[in-house]
Amino acid sequence: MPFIPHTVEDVRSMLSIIGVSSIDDLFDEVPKALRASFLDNIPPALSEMEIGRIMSDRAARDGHVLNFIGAGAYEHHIPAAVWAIVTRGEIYTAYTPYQAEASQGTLQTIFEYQTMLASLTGMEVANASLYDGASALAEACLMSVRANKKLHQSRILLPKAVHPQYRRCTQGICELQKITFETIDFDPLSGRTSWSAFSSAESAGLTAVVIQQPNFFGIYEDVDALTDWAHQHGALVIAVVNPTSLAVLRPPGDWGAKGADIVIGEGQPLGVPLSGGGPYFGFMTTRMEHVRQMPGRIVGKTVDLEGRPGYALTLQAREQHIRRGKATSNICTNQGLLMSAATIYLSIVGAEGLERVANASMAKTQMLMDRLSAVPGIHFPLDGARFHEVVMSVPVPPERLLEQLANRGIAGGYDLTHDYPELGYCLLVCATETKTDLDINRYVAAVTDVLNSLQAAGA
Amino acid sequence: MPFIPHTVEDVRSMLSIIGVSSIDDLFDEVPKALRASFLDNIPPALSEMEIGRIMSDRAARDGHVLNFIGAGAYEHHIPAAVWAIVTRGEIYTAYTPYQAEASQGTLQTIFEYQTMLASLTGMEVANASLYDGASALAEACLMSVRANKKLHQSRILLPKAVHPQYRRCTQGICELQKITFETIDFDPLSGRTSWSAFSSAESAGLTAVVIQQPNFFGIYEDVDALTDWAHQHGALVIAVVNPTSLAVLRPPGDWGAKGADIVIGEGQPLGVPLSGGGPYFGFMTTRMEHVRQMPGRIVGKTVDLEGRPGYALTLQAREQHIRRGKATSNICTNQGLLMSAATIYLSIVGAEGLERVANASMAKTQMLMDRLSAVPGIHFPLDGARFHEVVMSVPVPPERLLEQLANRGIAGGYDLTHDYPELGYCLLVCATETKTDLDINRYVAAVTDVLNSLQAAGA
Amino acid sequence: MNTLSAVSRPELEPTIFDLSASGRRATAQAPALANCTVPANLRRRVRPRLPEVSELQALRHYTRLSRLNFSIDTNFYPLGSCTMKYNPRGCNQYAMLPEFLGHHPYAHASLSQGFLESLFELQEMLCDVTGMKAVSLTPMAGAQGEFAGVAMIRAFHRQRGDFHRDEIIVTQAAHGTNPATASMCGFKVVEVPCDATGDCDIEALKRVAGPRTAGIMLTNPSTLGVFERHIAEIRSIVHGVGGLLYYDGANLNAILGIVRPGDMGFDVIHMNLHKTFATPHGGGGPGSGAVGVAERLAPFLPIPVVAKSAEGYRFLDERDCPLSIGRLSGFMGNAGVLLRAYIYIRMIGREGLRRVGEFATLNANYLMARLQQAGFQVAFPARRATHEFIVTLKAESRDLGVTATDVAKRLLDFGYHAPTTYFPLLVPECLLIEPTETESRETLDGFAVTLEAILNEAREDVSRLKEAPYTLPVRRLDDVRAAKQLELVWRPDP
Amino acid sequence: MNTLSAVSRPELEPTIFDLSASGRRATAQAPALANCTVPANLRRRVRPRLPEVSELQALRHYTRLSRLNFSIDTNFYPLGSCTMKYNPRGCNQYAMLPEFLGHHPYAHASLSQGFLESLFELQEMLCDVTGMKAVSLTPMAGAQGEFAGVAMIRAFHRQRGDFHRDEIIVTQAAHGTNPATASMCGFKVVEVPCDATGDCDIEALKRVAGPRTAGIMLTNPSTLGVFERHIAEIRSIVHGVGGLLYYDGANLNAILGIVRPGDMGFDVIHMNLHKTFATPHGGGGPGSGAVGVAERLAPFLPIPVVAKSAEGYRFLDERDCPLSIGRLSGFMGNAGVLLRAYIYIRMIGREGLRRVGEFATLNANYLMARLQQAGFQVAFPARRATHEFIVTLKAESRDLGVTATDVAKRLLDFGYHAPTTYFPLLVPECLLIEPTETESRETLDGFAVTLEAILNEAREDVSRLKEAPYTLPVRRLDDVRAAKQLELVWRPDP
Ligand SMILES: Cc1ncc(COP(=O)(O)O)c(C=O)c1O
Ligand SMILES: Cc1ncc(COP(=O)(O)O)c(C=O)c1O
Repeated sequence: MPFIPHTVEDVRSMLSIIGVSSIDDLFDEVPKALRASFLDNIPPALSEMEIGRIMSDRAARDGHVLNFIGAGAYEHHIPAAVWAIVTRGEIYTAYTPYQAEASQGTLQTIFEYQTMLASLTGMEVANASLYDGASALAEACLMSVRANKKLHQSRILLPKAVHPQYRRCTQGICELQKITFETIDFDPLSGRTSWSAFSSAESAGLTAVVIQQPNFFGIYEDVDALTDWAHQHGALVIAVVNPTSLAVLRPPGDWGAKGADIVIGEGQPLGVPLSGGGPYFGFMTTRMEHVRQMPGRIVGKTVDLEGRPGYALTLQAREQHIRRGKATSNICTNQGLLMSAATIYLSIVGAEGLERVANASMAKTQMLMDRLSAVPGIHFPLDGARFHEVVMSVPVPPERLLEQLANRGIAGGYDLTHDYPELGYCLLVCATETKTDLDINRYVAAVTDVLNSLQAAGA
Repeated sequence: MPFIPHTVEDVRSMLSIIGVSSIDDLFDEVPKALRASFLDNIPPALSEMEIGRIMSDRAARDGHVLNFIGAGAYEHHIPAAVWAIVTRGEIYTAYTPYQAEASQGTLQTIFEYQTMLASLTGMEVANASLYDGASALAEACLMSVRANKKLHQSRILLPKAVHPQYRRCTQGICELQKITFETIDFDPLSGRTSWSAFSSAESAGLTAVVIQQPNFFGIYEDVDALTDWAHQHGALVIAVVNPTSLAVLRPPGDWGAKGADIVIGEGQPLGVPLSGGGPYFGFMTTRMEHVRQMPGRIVGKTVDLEGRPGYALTLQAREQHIRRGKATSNICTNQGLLMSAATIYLSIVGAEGLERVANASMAKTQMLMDRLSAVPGIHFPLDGARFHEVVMSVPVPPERLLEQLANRGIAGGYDLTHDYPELGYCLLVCATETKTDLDINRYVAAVTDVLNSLQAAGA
Repeated sequence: MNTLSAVSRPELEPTIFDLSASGRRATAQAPALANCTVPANLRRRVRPRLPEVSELQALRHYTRLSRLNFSIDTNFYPLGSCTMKYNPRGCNQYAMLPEFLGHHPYAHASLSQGFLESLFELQEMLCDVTGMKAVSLTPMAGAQGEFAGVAMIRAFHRQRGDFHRDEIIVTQAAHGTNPATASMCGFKVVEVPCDATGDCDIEALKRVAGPRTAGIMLTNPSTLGVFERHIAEIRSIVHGVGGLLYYDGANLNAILGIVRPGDMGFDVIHMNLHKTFATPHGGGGPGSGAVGVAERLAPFLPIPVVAKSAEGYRFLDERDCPLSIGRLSGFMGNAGVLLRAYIYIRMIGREGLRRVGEFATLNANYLMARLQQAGFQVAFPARRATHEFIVTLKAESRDLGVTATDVAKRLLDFGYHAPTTYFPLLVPECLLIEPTETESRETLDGFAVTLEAILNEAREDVSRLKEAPYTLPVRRLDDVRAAKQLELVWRPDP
Repeated sequence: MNTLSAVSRPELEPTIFDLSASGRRATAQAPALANCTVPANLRRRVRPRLPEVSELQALRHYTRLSRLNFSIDTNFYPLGSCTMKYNPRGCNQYAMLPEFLGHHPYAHASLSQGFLESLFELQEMLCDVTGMKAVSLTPMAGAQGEFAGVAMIRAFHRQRGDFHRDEIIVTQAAHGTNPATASMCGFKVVEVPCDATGDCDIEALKRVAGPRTAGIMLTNPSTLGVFERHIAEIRSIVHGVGGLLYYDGANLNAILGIVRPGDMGFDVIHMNLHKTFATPHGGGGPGSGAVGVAERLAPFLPIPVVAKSAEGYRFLDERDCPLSIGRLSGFMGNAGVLLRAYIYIRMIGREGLRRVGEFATLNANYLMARLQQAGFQVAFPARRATHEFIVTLKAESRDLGVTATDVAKRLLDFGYHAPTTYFPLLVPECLLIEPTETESRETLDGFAVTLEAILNEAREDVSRLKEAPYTLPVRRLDDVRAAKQLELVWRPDP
């Protein structure tokens, strides 16, 4: 019996101590009529070897892909030490640190994480993680409504240059609480959120504005102007940021005159593998004044009865297990393991290492652009300054290009035609520090080749 | 500076406490003339990411191979838990348990290992590992000379059916101590060590005989007769065994009337990956009467000053750090990590699991033989009963077949022509429990295909 | 420091910031230098406070920190409602194959067939296990699964033009996430009490159920550690008024292979894959809260969902599922967790699933019997335990002044993680004990003996418990101070 | 058990056999049943005593056991002569890629190019690092490297028809493996003393060197923690009598990038890759004792060696190397260890190698200075420390009755692994301290402060040290009993 340690003799004597004659008797309170449990579609057990072989074959089928997609999930090098540590049983198989005295490892790690994230974003406090970047934006919007109570209706400006899935996810979640979102267009030349659209939005009764920096196109927003405008109109500023970029970009705490109010983002770039979309983690930081409105676990430093320092979950009165229907959020299980990975990642790379990762990624994306510029039919329509991602216009439907690149083992970019039909045939492409000169050449050559053959076929 | 934590300020103040002005001054006792240290062929440092990429590319180049080679190193499934545990820092980065109180983990593991190996081989005591199976045979031969002191010259019978590299390694090592080895031929029909050659060997003044079970061809030797003959002539019996096979085979402790005297083998099948040839580990067990002649670390149970049980290295007077030139062996660093892996492997699979591994491997090899029998030109010349390996005769030079199979991603077997030219064109082939029905079909189809094309080309 | 005293408890570990030294750069991790091309006005001026430590310092620090935790791999961890069972290492190893780790969520479907096939099969298997018609794997924890479920209930009513249902019923024993979720979805929460045997108070339910009822959220077995016997009646009451039944799958482990939520009449459910399907809890997460629905709710499932066609597997998105409640995450939920759950189910197989329910129940009933024999009072002595059960220290609290916290903390001294305390809220001084099926009888015996001894200790000298734990890196921590004098980030000594 | 006392030290862990229960089979590891086809007369009759435990029990047991160890990853580990430095995790990760792990040593060369290329480059790099002409990677630890080296010396003389050289000279400070190896190779061991400054006694050497001298085995820096200044003279004496110089590379870390054994005139050397090149020590191994030789010894190198040609890389075997001393292992030595060493060298690169020597030396000299200031007596106060140095407690032993063992055991209480004690044998009550380059100044300071405090403690009450350690799972163990009442395997209670 895989994983079940009972011997026949154990079962016999346990049943006799309970005072029943079979395991089945233990289910005598379950109405007979309900006991069906056909599990016909579940295959019989495989040994670890057998399922391991299946998974290895499937992994090999998907292959080692040369990846140039970003769009919110970024391939960065992860120091081997990170996952060697977080897969230690004491981290991997513990749970939420309810018993503080038996969980100082997890708790201190969270405390260190809170410190790092607060500093990285230029804010004062952080929580212990949310599910991911997209759902963190939803939580931030809900939080802004609680923090900006003066209003009885809730309106939030949500620029179109914010990650489309973040917008979908946030609208879906917040809509149930009657928050209305207003879309703000971007400037088609620069790719920046349009200042005229933004500043001409109805400003009365605004709860919050969302600013993503760099935005979904990898373009830097004019965060100071946007932040100041929002604050002038009584709105809170919710910043959506890429944590790697904060090694080189002014942190949201420094935006405009007063700084952003709530900062969230996808933590994945900090030591979390792409892994098909998750598990990642969302981070959230804010100012001390809003801490009681923040969702999620928070760890505080305290002392034990001998006066020794220690750590414990705190401000639990915000949370569902105490406040139930009135909690700041329903979140319970979060993304602790990934938060631990990020903490270790940041400890190992440090501020200078993170800066190098950011700069190298920018340089590699620039190199990619420079080389692709020579390919007939390719251009880069948005001219705003950018981080490590770029919108690339192609002469064929992106799907056809991507399919052909996939046949060559290349994940070629994110197809923008569904989310931004107004851009025409465009892809979002990203090169991080993981890409070598040769990788970039291979990409450029493959694109050239595919375009030639598609055009030849079309001609 | 990778891995060196010193800041500029650290260096300055450390030098001043030492009382020198530069690090270079610390080398002022090294004759100037010798200080050259051109390291021109060492490339500049790479980041972990860069070397990681190089290694990943090289690994991918070698590819996921379908392996049918055994010949002393066997592909078995390794439960994931095994290496998840042994790569824990506390095991991976500790050293020989010189400070017993700070090494109870390693020491108790060795004690458990000694118990398991002694029981598996039917002996009374085990050491904490030797380098590998081949060098363990050399150590066993040297040990037999110490244990069988009555003789002033040392002669050992070494059947030809013993692994050829074991024989080479053993002869090379022992020759320096003037041990002579006499080869005993095998019976060309059965593949067993020839009883007539064995029993007609010069029996006077024999130190020991070596018996490998199953032998290099995978064939079972008549261990009882060989053992009894050796004992009748005052020789010790050194058994060379595959530990997996001992789940189903009579252990050396039960061979003949008195059982073998020293048992060694390659521990790799017990949870150690193939890994290009190492690190593996050699095991050695013996009877209590010979324990003081045994090389290598040994752990004993004892008590602390409160009477609590604990474990410590013992019988150290046998070892080089005490006995120096008169030690039982020069071994110091052994193969501890692999010994730990084996202990965990045996704990997880248990006696029944190991039995299943053995039986499934035998069945898979039989299946392979059955299917290959239908391929024209292929036959199996040796008819002795076998474990999970078989000598296969092929109609072309094995090297040419193996090369073609390699092109198809198959490691097709061990070429016997160099070690056993008398066998003609023969390969040694092995299928363990890891091989599926489809794998075996793929092998058979590939062999068929290659033979057809080679013969067509030859015709 | 001139003299030393023996260290009698594990040393405290300094923070990573205490280990930091300005200018230390001891990793092989930084890529080659490149110029910063950020426009001057956007450029960061002061470096963030990140540690400057060597790789060894970081590794050693977090390794040592990890050792301050209790975990399944090191301790019996009978934390009720959390299903802290063995997390097979094979699941981790094969979910972390380099190709899976490197897989971008937006990679072309032709590069994702191995990944998608596994997720598709997991969807199918979860349907079968639960008796539901369709499953979406995207919710990232139980609470998000609840959100998806309640959002689907809402969408279902609205789609039928029924806009008046603004109440969700929960029982008194409900987990906090249930009412919190209902609120997040814009519903009013209506609580119904439980009766003395732990079942739902049917009369009370009848009183509150009505045209405003959007649905009811139930855990069955409930968080009281008993099987809700009136489930058929509840179903007909709620369905009768037009409401839907939501199943909180946190306790699915108890009934795996025994009875299916779909067969009990639930319309929508979530599962905690990190509980029932043994994916690791990671010190607080990640989890997965896959949702399953009956036929009529299938159109509303959150996306992405994996579909299979002649061309292979692919994600369905908003274009395929116009009625979907939409997305709950940026990508595909906790995909790596899903692989682990998939591997786990394949490894235990059909027979194994049933055994989970059986042996989880056996272990709980056995431990309950042992503790009753030892003089402990259980909350529902007339009932069977499910996979968990409740001990109440009401009498001990009254007679000796000992609290559930005291017992919990004292247990830690003996290497046992404490059961869940103070949940469910309606049982005073409770310990919710869930041994899980992967623990041996010997472990349960050791735990029972220890609990008994702690009770004896309390009878002799209750102060011994009040100050526990004694053997951990810290003694009892001051929670009140933590909340009052908020210290949420590290600061250098002034 | 009725009452409990607080556990003040970590619990002892039972043996795996104590956890075993007959008939327990709780793994997903066994392949499908197949018939046993072993002939009846050869078939095993009684199952071996292997544990019958669940996977969780095994995992938990060995996880808990591991926590009873000190290790680099958890503790400062200044074990002299062992170079316990950081083992970069990247080396492990990339050496354990699935393709490398699955690689059979006898796979066709065309399936092995990635593996062989790495080994070939490692050979080349080690030549450069040591100044030797050719390298073989096959020896599996330092001692086996020594064996290979001395066997080559022997083969060299014999090949020239010189059969009379039957002596190997070693210094008094030599590691035990040196004389043990010389004996194993059939040589007589001749010991020469060291002078008061730690160098070899040149006059004594001149007396013993002669026509019977096959060679001399030296460690430089020596195990006394000093650089052998007479190396040029030793070389000319030994070469003068026709002997060869063997370099024991255990201390290579000290001089990496500073001075090369080849340039010092050594003819044959071994390296401990697990020391100098940071592969893990694994609780006792595996290591690697790669050997390097001068031109004239190249034909004798042990096989296999990797060669490069136009067709790619391949192993050379007996057919290619007829004069080789042969094989020392069944396959390719500790191949996986070699990959780790290769990755390590690539990661620190040319500059990094030099820094290893520099900072290992800086750390040792700094710690020596600190301890001298604290009142400790070092063995060679007039000399520079190399990468390690010796503290002698001769005075303390005489005055206070405290031994090196007492101090070592007391250090454990404060979380420091002890230095090497009682080696080298010629310094009384010695502690051989090797901090390595990967430890921070702060760690060295903490260690120095603690050692000083222990010395103070000894002055106040020596019995405190005599009974140390206090805080580990066991108190001081009885070694004598271990050797007298041999209990080498577990037995069930009668
Ligand atoms: C009964 C019950 N419902 C819901 C949840 C919420 O699940 P999660 O923590 O995965 O969000 C829990 C988790 O502890 C629970 O025990
Ligand atoms: C000086 C010296 N020489 C030789 C050796 C032997 O090396 P190994 O343990 O790798 O066999 C050691 C190891 O401790 C050593 O310190």
